[in-house]
Amino acid sequence: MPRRDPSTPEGAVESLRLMWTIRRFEEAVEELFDRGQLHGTMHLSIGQEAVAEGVAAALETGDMITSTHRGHGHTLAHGADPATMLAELLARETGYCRGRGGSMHIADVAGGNLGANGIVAGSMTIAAGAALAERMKGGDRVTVCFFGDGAANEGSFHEAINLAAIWDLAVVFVCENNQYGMSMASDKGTAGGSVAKRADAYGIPGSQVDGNDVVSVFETTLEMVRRAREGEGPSLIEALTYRYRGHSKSDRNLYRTQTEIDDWRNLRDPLDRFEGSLLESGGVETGTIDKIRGEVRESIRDAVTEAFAAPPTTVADLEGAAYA
Amino acid sequence: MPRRDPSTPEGAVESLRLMWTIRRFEEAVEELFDRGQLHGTMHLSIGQEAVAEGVAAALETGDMITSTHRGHGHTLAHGADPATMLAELLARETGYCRGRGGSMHIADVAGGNLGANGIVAGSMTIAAGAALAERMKGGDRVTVCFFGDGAANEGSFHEAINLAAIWDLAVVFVCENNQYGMSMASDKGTAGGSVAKRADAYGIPGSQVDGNDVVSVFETTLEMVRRAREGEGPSLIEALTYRYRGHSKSDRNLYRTQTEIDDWRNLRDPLDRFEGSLLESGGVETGTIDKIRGEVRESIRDAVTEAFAAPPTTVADLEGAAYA
Amino acid sequence: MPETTTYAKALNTALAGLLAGDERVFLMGEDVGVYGGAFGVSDGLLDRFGEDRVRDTPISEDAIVGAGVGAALTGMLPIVEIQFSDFVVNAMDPLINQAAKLHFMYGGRANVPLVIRAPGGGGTGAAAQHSQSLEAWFAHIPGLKVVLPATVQDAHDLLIAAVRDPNPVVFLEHKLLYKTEGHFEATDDVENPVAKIGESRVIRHGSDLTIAAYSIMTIRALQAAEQLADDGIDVEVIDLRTVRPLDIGPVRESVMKTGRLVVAHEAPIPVGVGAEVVAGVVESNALDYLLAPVRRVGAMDVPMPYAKDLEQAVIPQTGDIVDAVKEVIKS
Amino acid sequence: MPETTTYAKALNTALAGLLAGDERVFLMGEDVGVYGGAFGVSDGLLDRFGEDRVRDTPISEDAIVGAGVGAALTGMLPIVEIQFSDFVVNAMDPLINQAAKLHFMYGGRANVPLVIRAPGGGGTGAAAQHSQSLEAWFAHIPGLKVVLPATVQDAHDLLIAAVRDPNPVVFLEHKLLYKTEGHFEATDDVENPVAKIGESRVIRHGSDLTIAAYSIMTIRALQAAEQLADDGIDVEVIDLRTVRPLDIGPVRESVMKTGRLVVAHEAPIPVGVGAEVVAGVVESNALDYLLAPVRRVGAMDVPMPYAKDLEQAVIPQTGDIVDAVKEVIKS
Ligand SMILES: Cc1ncc(C[n+]2csc(CCOP(=O)(O)OP(=O)(O)O)c2C)c(N)n1
Ligand SMILES: Cc1ncc(C[n+]2csc(CCOP(=O)(O)OP(=O)(O)O)c2C)c(N)n1
Ligand SMILES: [Mg+2]
Ligand SMILES: [Mg+2]
Repeated sequence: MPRRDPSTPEGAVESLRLMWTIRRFEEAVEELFDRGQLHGTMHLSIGQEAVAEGVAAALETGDMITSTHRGHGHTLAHGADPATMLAELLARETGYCRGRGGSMHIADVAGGNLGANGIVAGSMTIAAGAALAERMKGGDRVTVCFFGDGAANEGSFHEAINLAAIWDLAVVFVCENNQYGMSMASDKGTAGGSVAKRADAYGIPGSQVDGNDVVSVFETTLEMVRRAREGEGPSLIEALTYRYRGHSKSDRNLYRTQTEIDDWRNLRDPLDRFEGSLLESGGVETGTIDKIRGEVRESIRDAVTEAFAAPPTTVADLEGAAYA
Repeated sequence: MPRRDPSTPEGAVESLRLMWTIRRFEEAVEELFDRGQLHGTMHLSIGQEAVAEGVAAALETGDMITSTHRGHGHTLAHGADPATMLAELLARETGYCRGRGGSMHIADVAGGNLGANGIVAGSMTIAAGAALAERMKGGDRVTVCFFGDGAANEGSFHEAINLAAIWDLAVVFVCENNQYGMSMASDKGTAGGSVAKRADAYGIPGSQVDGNDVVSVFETTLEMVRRAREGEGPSLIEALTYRYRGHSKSDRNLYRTQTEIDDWRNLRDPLDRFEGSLLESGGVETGTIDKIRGEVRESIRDAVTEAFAAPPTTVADLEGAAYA
Repeated sequence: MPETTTYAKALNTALAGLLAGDERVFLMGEDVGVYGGAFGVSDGLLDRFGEDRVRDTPISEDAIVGAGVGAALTGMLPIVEIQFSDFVVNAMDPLINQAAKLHFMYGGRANVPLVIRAPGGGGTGAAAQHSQSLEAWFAHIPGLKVVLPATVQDAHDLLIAAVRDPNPVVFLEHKLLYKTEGHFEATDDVENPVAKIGESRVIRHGSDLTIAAYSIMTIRALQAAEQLADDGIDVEVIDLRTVRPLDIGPVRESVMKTGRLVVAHEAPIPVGVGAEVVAGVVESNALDYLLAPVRRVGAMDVPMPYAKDLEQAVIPQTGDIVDAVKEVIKS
Repeated sequence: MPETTTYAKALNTALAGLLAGDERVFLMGEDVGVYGGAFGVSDGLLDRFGEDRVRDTPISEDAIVGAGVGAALTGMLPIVEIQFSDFVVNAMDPLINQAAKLHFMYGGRANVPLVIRAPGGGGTGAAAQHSQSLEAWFAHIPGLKVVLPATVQDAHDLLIAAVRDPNPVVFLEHKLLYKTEGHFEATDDVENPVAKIGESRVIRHGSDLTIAAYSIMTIRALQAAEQLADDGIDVEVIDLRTVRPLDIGPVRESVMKTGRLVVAHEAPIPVGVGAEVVAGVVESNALDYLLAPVRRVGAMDVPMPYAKDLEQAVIPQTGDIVDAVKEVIKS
């Protein structure tokens, strides 16, 4: 049984809440960054919420994920606490990594989140290993490996998928194709023109889905997760979506047009579309949506407050901390 | 115009001579090793002669190759001098690498052989770079990149082919599928069951050919080389063949049966088959074949003698030799 | 030409000069084109030299460096940018097993005139996978040269020298230096480098103690020297500039004068370049002149943390050099 | 149990014990199954423990090590074999950017109890890409432990300790040691290792000079010590055994007794472990006891050549240690 089913009214409410949580969380992070209250760098997933939620909704508690540098959405959808995440970003002792990891390394291994990763494609082989361990332990937990379109050209992509395929490991590889790897257009850098099609090379199913439609992401993932759980092996999903913000804060957006950004935002926004279809189908009412929006706004505001109130990291026990 | 055309009587004689040269060269190396006159390790290509020759015959002078740890055949077919190769193996100053490289590193960069490589898949990105350089220099030389079936599971395979494909580089990637990567059966380690099929992932042509049929290797290569030379981009050829000898001298052949080895040797040997078809078609006479065999035997014997007579390497100028 | 510029612009000028002056030179890497490189070093070069010679690549470090090796082997002078030096780990085969070894392995009959440029170091809050200083690795490998300019002028001059060198050169730029300003004179002659790879340089004379450093730690060492001067401690500072080959002579000579040595780098201490400098001194007669145990200043022995205060604690700062010097002077 | 066995068999026994004693342990690598490993270390284990736990992999070093990281992170105790340590270059991301950093990066809330076993070193005529000694790299990285056993007993005992360690351990075996015979006692208790990672050991007492070494150079150092004894030179030999963490204490103490130091390893000298040992000594008061400049013995600064005589010239031999000792004694 999946965690929630966005194609049902009850599930839709939960999924919508999570998607708004991601959006508001990212906006909060952006604001904190702009105000100089966050340091380092940051990679926002605004516009990509339907991928994170569509995939995570299809998992069961205990299932594992590996994530990327652009991992806030995956992490939240997988069940992370926004305040604990913000505590990490604000370098608090109470953060997921005690302020040592930051945005690119948020993890909760005990909770099945094996971690965001600052290395493009760096978590793909780790996902295969987690699935191998699960198999050896006789468990049926599935591992979802998120990666970007740019990551599909790293050698690790190839080695990880080949390994998972020959051993029929329970991994669902989810490519979040947001059209660009930094400034490189996906179709310029990726020979063959499709990440999903690369699945054929490994004899595993590959599907391209509309990554801005949470229900279709969910449905495809659900089936791929079922296969994996039943021992039918890995699969590859390519979810087409778009990143509204720059790659990171240093991005001047010279490689794309404002029109392109506006078109995605105005015509294909995953939240707009999901709300639109819910209203249209009558599954959810305007009031409910407004309520969710309001609650999320508040909960993120609270999370920020909570994170700020948490104790800062201390250098006291740094020495020797490289070792268990 | 290719170097020689094994489908014509004149070309066939040349190709047959080269194939015998490879076979006899390898046998000589094996004997030297068994007698303790060669040290290190060695990877023999006995049984795979049709791939080396079928490919090299389709090249023009000036075209480049990169090779593998099992590279004697490629090197000879590309025009190397057996005596100079043997001098390398016998650690003579006159060897291709002055005795510093040995079997796994024979190269002749000026002559278009960019080198054997001890790293599985290690030359695949180098081949892409050579083709890129050629393009930038405005030349039309083609680069052939030999690699093994085992190499197809290295990340470099993926990155190199993707790069060559997006940039339409003039590389022909030739997978010599001899059924095993050391003890790992190709179909066990290679998801999807076919290296050639992986070409689709990159939107380039992939073909599987009978690697023990020199003419069919030649014909496919010729077309792929033409494409590459005319700017139509890279391609992937998978030539199915078989390694008679162990992977290297430490191999106890525990991962395959003697019957399997015998079947390949007795029923599909590339030299037997080529000679058989030449005799059948009447293109070449028994006498000619006998003559070639005799001449090759003698020429390899001479090469061994010449190599033994060459001056040994000296340690004199080692210091500082890491730098140009 | 302005009389001062930034480290990043000096590199940009050097790149432009090299691209303009030699058709064999090209720049290749992730986002080096329209993006101008993650740190803006190649800003504007795409417009001037076109997509072929300022070449955006997919995210494929192994292929980028490997292609650089192939191109260098066949007559080009590629400059490959790795976006953060941490990602060179994805290209260690072409760099270590190929580039560094081919000249030797092929009996001296081929060269690999490849330059790998990569930003290293911490201080930007980018955490453990984006902040490393890996020069010790490269400096360990015969066949490579390893350059770490500290000044604006050196960034320019040594990059030209690196491209002109017939060997593979790893050229490590420090992220925090990109925006530093300094005296700058450009050269039009990119064929005859004014700087030489493998020359360390005394950049401050002093009599009480020798500090050897490179990259950003050279700057911090100079700052420490100023502070120490106020306390009456007269420090000599040597900028190593290249860590392979390492020009140890000036360090030995300096120690023979001062009798005391501190080596400073941002990388962790164990088996770092600091160890090499120390060993290079005490395996010579300079040992006899040492009046006190040497000290190495380097990162705390942990991966780079994200939190700013932790990061500052891990990265050796000017104050850490000051402290180390005082300890050595005292002992 | 026999009283002597070979280094390879001792490793095999340790592996068998670990596999038998703990379900979480598994071995994975290229040709570790029916082939028994390129050097026969896993001979017979497939038959005993099956394909799942003695797991042949495709030629995908990045994935093998990365999968090891993922499995270790989620509760297994993987032992990954890399066929030659030179190929670890293909797996540097999972090893360096992941395994070594995760525990710290995740705030101490996860462990990566992964062991990477790999044969290193030269002397087999396998040339530049199959003969390297790369321990200096790993020893530079916080988060890793690095073990290089010299003896048959240590090979066994330290492998068990490595698998029991909650951190990633790089375990480097020397190819030429595999067939060496030595005293051996197996243990059935694979949960309580008798050896400790991070302990160097005085293996020969002497008063004139200290040699610190590890792996095969420990054996050569002992041989050198015997030869030197004939010349009346009484050498103390320390086997470092682990180069990260490096147990420098015994070396300092020894130098304070002998006043002279030679460090020997097979890797090239620049920025090698030898530099670390030297620095570790002279940044302590042991400096005051040094009667002569130290000497490092290491490979000639070139890639490994193929030709036997060249290879022998490049690899430091017993005679090179003898010469170095005599020079230090003279000076
Ligand atoms: C191995 C590696 N190479 C390069 C980078 C720098 N980098 C970080 S994110 C990124 C783009 C990634 O593109 P994609 O995989 O499509 O993910 P997206 O950012 O679009 O979510 C790059 C080049 C990195 N972090 N790791
Ligand atoms: C990166 C790397 N991994 C492993 C090896 C060890 N090794 C050498 S050849 C070989 C098998 C290669 O198989 P394949 O590519 O099919 O070539 P073949 O030997 O069959 O010609 C292996 C595992 C290596 N040399 N390099
Ligand atoms: Mg993307
Ligand atoms: Mg093969």
